[in-house]
Amino acid sequence: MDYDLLIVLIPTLPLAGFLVTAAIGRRLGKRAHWIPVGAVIASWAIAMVVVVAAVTGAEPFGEHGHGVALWNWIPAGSFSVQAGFFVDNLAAVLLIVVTTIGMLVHVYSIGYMAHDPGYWRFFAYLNLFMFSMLLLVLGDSWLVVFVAWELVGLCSYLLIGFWYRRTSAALASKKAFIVNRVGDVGFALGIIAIFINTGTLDIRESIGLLVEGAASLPIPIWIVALLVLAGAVGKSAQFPLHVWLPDAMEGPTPVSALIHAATMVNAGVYLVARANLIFASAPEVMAIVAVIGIFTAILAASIAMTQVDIKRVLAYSTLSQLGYMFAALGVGAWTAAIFHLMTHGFFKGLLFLGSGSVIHAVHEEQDMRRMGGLRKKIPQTYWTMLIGAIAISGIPPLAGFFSKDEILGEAFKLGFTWVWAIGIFVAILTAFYMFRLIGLTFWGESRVDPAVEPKIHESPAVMTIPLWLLAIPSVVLGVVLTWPGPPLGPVMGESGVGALTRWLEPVFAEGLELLGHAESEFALFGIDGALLAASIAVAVGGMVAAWRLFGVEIGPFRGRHRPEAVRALTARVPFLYRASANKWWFDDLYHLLFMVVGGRIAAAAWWFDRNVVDGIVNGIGALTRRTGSGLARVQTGRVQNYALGIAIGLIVMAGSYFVIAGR
Amino acid sequence: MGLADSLDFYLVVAGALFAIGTFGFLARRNAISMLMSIELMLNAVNLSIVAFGAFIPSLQGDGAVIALMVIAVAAAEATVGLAIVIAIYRNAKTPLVDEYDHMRR
Amino acid sequence: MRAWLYLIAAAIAGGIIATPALLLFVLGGSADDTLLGSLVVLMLVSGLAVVTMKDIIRCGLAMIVCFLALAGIYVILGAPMVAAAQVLVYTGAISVLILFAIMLTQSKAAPARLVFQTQAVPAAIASIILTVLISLAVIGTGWNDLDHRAKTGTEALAAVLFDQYVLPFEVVSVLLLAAVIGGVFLAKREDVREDAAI
Amino acid sequence: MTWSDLVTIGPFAAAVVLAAAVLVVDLIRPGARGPVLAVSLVGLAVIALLTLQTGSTTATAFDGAYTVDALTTFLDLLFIAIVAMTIVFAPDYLLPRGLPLAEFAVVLLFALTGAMLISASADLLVLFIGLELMVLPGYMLAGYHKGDGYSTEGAIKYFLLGSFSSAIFLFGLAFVWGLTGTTRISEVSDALSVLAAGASVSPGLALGLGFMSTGVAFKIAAVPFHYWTPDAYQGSPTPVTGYLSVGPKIGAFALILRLFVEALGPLRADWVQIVIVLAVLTMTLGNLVALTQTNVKRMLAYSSIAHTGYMLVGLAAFAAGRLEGLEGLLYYGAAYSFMNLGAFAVISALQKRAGVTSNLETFAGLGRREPWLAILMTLFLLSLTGIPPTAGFFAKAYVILAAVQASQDGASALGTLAVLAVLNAAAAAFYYLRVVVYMFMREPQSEQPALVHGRLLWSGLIAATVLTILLGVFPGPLLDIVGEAAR
Amino acid sequence: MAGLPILSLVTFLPLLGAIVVGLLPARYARSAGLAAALATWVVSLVLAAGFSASATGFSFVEEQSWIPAFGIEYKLGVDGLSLALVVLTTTLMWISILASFAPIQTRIKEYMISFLILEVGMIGVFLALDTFLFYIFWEVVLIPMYLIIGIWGGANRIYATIKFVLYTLVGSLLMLVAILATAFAFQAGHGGDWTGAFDFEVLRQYAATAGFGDSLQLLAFAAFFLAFAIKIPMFPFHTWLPDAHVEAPTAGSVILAGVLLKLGAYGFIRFSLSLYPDAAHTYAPAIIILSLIAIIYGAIVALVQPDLKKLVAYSSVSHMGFVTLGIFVFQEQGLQGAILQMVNHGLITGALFLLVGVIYERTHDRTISKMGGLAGLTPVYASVLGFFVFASAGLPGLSGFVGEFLALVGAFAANPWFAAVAAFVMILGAGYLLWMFQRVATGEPSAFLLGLGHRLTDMTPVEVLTLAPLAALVVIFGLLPGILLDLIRGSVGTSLADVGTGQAIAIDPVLVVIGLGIVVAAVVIRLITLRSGGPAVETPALAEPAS
Repeated sequence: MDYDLLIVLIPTLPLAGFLVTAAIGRRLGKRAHWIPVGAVIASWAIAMVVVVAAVTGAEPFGEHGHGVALWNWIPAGSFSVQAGFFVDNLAAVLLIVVTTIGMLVHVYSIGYMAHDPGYWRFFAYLNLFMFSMLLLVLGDSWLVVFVAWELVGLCSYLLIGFWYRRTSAALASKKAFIVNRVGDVGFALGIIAIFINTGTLDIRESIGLLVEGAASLPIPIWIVALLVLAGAVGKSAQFPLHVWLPDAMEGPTPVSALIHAATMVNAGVYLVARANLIFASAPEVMAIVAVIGIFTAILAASIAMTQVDIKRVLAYSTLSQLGYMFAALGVGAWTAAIFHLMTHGFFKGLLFLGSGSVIHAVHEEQDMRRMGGLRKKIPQTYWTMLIGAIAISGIPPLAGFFSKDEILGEAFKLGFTWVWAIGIFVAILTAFYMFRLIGLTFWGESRVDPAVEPKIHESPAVMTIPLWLLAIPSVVLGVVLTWPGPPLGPVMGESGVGALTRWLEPVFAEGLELLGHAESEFALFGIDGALLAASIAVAVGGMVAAWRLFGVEIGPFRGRHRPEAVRALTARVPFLYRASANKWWFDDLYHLLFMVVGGRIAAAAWWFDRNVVDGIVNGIGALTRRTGSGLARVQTGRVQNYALGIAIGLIVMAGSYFVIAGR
Repeated sequence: MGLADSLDFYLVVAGALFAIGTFGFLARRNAISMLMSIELMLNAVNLSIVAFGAFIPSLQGDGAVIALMVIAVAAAEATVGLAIVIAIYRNAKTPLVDEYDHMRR
Repeated sequence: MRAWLYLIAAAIAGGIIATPALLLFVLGGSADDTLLGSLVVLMLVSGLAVVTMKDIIRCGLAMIVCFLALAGIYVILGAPMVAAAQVLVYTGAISVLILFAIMLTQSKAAPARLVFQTQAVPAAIASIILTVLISLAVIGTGWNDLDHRAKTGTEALAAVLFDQYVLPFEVVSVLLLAAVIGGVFLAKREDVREDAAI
Repeated sequence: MTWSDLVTIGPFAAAVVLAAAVLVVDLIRPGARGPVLAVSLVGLAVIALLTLQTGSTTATAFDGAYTVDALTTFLDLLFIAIVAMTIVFAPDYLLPRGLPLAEFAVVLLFALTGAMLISASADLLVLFIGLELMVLPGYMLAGYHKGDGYSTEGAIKYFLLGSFSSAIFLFGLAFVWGLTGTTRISEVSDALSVLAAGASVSPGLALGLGFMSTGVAFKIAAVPFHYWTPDAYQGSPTPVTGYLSVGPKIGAFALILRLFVEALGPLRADWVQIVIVLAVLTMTLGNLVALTQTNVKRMLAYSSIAHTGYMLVGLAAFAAGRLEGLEGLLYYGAAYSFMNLGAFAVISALQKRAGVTSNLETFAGLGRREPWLAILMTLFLLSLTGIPPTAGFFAKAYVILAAVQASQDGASALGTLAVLAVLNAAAAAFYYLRVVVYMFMREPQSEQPALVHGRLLWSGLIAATVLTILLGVFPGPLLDIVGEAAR
Repeated sequence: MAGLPILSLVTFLPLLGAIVVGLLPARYARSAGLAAALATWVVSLVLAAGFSASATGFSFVEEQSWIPAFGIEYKLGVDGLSLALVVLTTTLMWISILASFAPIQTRIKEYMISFLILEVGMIGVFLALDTFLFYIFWEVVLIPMYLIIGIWGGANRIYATIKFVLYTLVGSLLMLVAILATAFAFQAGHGGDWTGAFDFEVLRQYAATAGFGDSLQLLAFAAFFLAFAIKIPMFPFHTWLPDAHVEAPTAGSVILAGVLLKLGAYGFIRFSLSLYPDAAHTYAPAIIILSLIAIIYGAIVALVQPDLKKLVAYSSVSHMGFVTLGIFVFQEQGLQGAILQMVNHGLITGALFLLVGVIYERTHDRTISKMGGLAGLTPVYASVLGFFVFASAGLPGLSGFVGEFLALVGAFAANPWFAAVAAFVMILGAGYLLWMFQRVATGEPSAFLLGLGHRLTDMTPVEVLTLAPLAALVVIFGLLPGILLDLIRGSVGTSLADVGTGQAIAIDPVLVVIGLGIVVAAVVIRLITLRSGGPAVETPALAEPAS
């Protein structure tokens, strides 16, 4: 089987879908979705074939993957960029997430966007995004990755601002792009630094050269690592560049699910994992990664507690989960990070699509204070979202539990106790705000606008089916990927560890050596057991706390929403409450710094341009003319004055001749 | 030796006359006075030329000839000048040159 | 009554001219020196009169005096031909021409008004400086001259004129012709359309 | 005087005869302009041929008072061209104002004789008389529109100051005679080289130099002896202005070539410094004041002052030891004559309708009313600015090249001069282009019917245009000529 | 193509066209002008087809003695660099002539003639191999543009056009002095023989072997620099540009930004580097600093422009900063990036000016604050605008990116801080472009636009036709920059060989301090004057002010 062709097809199909739809979509009207959706499904199928081949190490992939060279993109002398794709197990794992969720979101959108005038445009953009994201995953040259990096940014811009008539959407999209650009600058410089250091832009080759020559590089490797990290931080919305993601919720919900939960925001994590060797050879930067990650995690979680917009809660939860992943990357638990990336991709995608279904049901209402009691009205959405919530809260045996616990466990075992401690605390918050969300949305009595109340209805199958399809992995994925023994073991090949670990082993082995991380044996009745218990405990704790305040209606558990208690609680910690509600004032701070002050500076520069730079130019002109008119005064029109002038000239002339002759 | 035999004397006198003419030209307002001043200057020059002719060996005779030429030239100038004066007097109705200042700057 | 004034004026003038002459004579200068001295004084004084006197007609007359004195000096310088030409051309032609022009252009108002330009003082200073400059230059220069004046006889003159200077001599005639033609055109009254535009 | 003498001065004599002939023609057929034009133009052509014929060989006549060499030929031809063009441009302006053409032509031809005499004179007395013969007609021409206050005012200013400067010049000349004891240029320079070889220049000589420089500087309208120029140019009838701005100027430069370059050649080191100073003052003041003018004739007067400055740059470069300077000067003279005459021809064409001023407003919307005139005017102005590919550009480049060379020979002042020259050129662009602005970018205040211009005028304009472009695009031939003339 | 003087043909074909236009009655002016431009375009394409990238030195050289007295020749020749720019010129030329069909209604004949003569000058500049000839073409460019701005320009056109001409003249005239000085230095070095004193190739050889004297190099380079820096324009010689752009008619702006600004950069690469290598190295750090200032400063100032054209104009200053930066780091990538940036800037900025023109045709207004919601009213226009906005913001995959990135690589090699500062513009650029796009295209339609009613139509087919080729090229050069890179490889190699590859440049921190000092001073002064009521400037908004 010609894998090269297949690999090339994976991204090109969506691209073709985009081009065709962009060209003729307008005329297709309501049928516009067929081509894009078809393209994505096809590319999913192919991707799966490739993935299986890759993870089973079939030829030509083998241990370390297989590359496809296309054309020499930039043949600038020594600086030559080979456009090409590369699939190894890491890429394969990402392929699973991207194509699967992408496909489901496409299907879901058929229903969700059904009544939107920009129907065709939406699908075109989605396809373009799929292409860019797949390019990002598959690119084998830093510059190709950078291209994809910017393209996904573009798509994000286009999709956030999809409803361009809404100024808020336009502003949000612009904010997203520019904030991302901040990170991209770092990334670009990092790429250049890599080129200066190694003279190549091929990812594997350059990393190899960097690591072996780490001691003697023109540009120290930690700088390279930092610059690359900047890109990752921007794309994955980590502190301090986290401000764009919540606003990005202005986009249609499928977009939030696909781009801002499941795929694009993971690019940062993917990038760091790709460059794990670079980071491994710059331990201090690793520490920074960990700090950034865990800080973002707690920051976002704290904000999520008080948000009332259902999508913003999810957005902040995404931030905080990404924070987990970065923390994992920081401590060197790369496999765990990728693991969480996968599971989170699925259940967060599920949650977002669910919230979309809710919003759809209550007619574009996003404020949870005007929801409640929807459990009966939209049961399928309710159940799927409940699954998602449990998954993210880390209740075994759902997916979230495994991945999150692995991160925390690894952190603890690798000696990053502080990361673990904070992580545990964040876990409480996570469970809390998730069930706050569930409670406010589905349980208790309805607070929905009476006018809308009667019209509430469950979403069509085209939307609910994807929900269920996402719910399944949210439940089982954790087990599947970590289960060592039968029945899964044989399928995935025998060995003590879970499938994912084994897949990623070739990718991360070298890095782990560099870090000196030994693969510790799993001890259920030892340290791991304790950690397990701890995570479960905090998850349950958070859940219960939420139930006490916001009510619960699962089988035996019954409780009702107690606003007064909530008010009492917030009254107890007024500062924390306001801080959380105002997102710790980051937006205001940035607005002051960059918009107000920056605007002033720009205005000053312009003033300088008009009055100083141009002023000098015009000044010279004016001066010349004034001198001219001054000299013109000599021309009095009276002969005698002229004659006197001549006489004086004569005297001076004769005098100067005397002087000259005298010498 | 006496004054009559010193070239310098004649030249200084010529210079003085020339200066007088210059003064007149600069100071008088009447067109014709200015004309006369110029004549004075030309005569000053003539004086010096003739003096040279008398004292510089190689200019023996030449001086006189040159002087004659200069006289002729002066005559020509005077003719033209007076003609112009008359012409402008017809237009401006005044012989005072410093009132012909319609063109300036 | 006026006649008296003229007489007094003449007396003063004569005195001015006579004194230096007498002085020279007393100091034992040659006859030439004496004559020259008085002529020079006469010339300069009348020259000054030309540029300073109020009534322009008198200026004209003073100019004639000045030119005659100059002619005298020419004679002393041994250039009788030039002297003759001087008398003929200047006193004969140019001065008369100028006097006519004066007659033609004297509007009654003119003499009444200020004679001197406002810049008379700077003019005076300038001309004084000029005199000084010239004198210095003259005195500072060693002229490779004989200490006696050479007389130029008529035939010598003619020889030079028609040998070396034949071309200028002829050209001068052209010059005069041109001057006459132009002068006539400009001076003759015609009714040409007034056109204030430039 | 011998027959060979007559042959040698043939062109000059012919010019005199022509002047007389035109006079006679006018006596026979008073006021008829056809014959006058025919006679004078044909005559000029004949003279040109004569000049070429005699100019082929260098010869001297009147025992060294008159000499014909390549320089003479070049200058004479230039003068003849200038006069011919002036005569061609004149009728359209004179006739509507009831001014006779015959006297105009005659006087102009006398001026021509004077200029030719200058260019050929090997004797300082001849030089002086030639100068007078050139400028006296100039005075008359300036006042030619005798009924017009401005014309006569310009004339009397020109005349008074002119004769004042002549007197000064002559005084200086007298001193030179006295010191060298001769009037023959060659002998003068020999005597001076002896003097210069010896101790420092004697005060008398210095005085003479001073007076002569002043006189000459006045004739070429160099600052600070330029005062007469704006008034005389503005006042004179436009065709006359055109002539005055080139004829006497080139003549005066011819005088400089004969007097300073040849006779006073040995004293170069002394007068070059004066020339440099004059050049700077002249360029700068001319341009700066021109910036503020609203009357195009007056503006062009100031611009002509500036151009004098550029030519002086060439002279300075020559004095600093670069023959290219002299070539540049001659080239500049030729180029300048044609473009400037062209520009003034356009103005006088516009003033065909009596009462039309030469203020900028006259040019408003000319691009609409008379596109061809406007385009030609633009060409001449661009050439005056020095925009390639026009004669003006190449001329400027030439003198600047000479200056640069001289500066690299060590006369560093010349380098500064070159830079100043180009900066001046840039400033000059402002006022030249302002006319273009009026012609193409402003609407006319009053919509007047377009004038019909004589075929003669057009032919003259075309000639000027062709020359202006040719000298810019194919400078080769003229370069050889000036190269020949310069040595 | 043997024997056929194709370079002269491509150079003077427009002149022929101009004459034809002049002779034909005015109603044919449009079609004749377009025909001439298209013909020239075709010829230039034929030339490109016949050109072999592998050829070293110049191809199709035409040599004809012109002014033997000074060894001045009529010499044309083409190499990769000039070929690229010539084709860019011919392409933009017919596009802008096509784009002026509707807008230009008065004196269409003169308009076409000016444009065609302008084309002669521009092509000539790129092809001339004789410094004197080069100068002549250089000046020939001036006058038509002067007329184009002055006659068909906006309200304040006369001020703008005079400023443009005078500013340019000051520089170019000094360049003339430098050219003559160089020629003479050569002649003096060859025993007074003028032969080849203006021949670029000979001079190059001389510079490479004997080399010109230091003082001459320093002075001549300075003179050339002034001329080119004004044309590009580099900070602080840029202030004529906004005025000229704002007043010029659309097509004028297109050519101005698309080609005229390139003349300066071309001059740097062709003449300054090859003839005065030592001086180039001496001046390089200063020039790099100026370029960096231009890059950042231009972007910052663009941020607050209330007028669409001014915004694009200042963005040109910023973009051209990359060109000079790339040139003067003397690195292969830098130079390649600079050249790519020249071409791409020509395409993208040209397109942006066309787009501004399109909207101006309908609204007769360019004030950003009056726009809004065009995406809803004129979707095609909005999307095309968006496309070029992102192209200009250097989105990878479009042509703008490659040039900038290569320039950055070169700069990084010289000194990482250069790249760091320059890369900062990725943010600012996105800032002013997206902010502009957001204010113009998104949100609810503004009252002003709604007031236009049916007059606010979407793009006409002709307008699409003018922009489609540019968009296509932007994509092609974005995906296959190799086309250009292969073309210019030879030129880049020679220029670098002449000037010598640059070493890492250390910048004296004092300079940096001074620079920052100036900026701070400006800000302070501004803030002071702000209190005394300076003109209110719209400050950008990333997000709605936080609640």
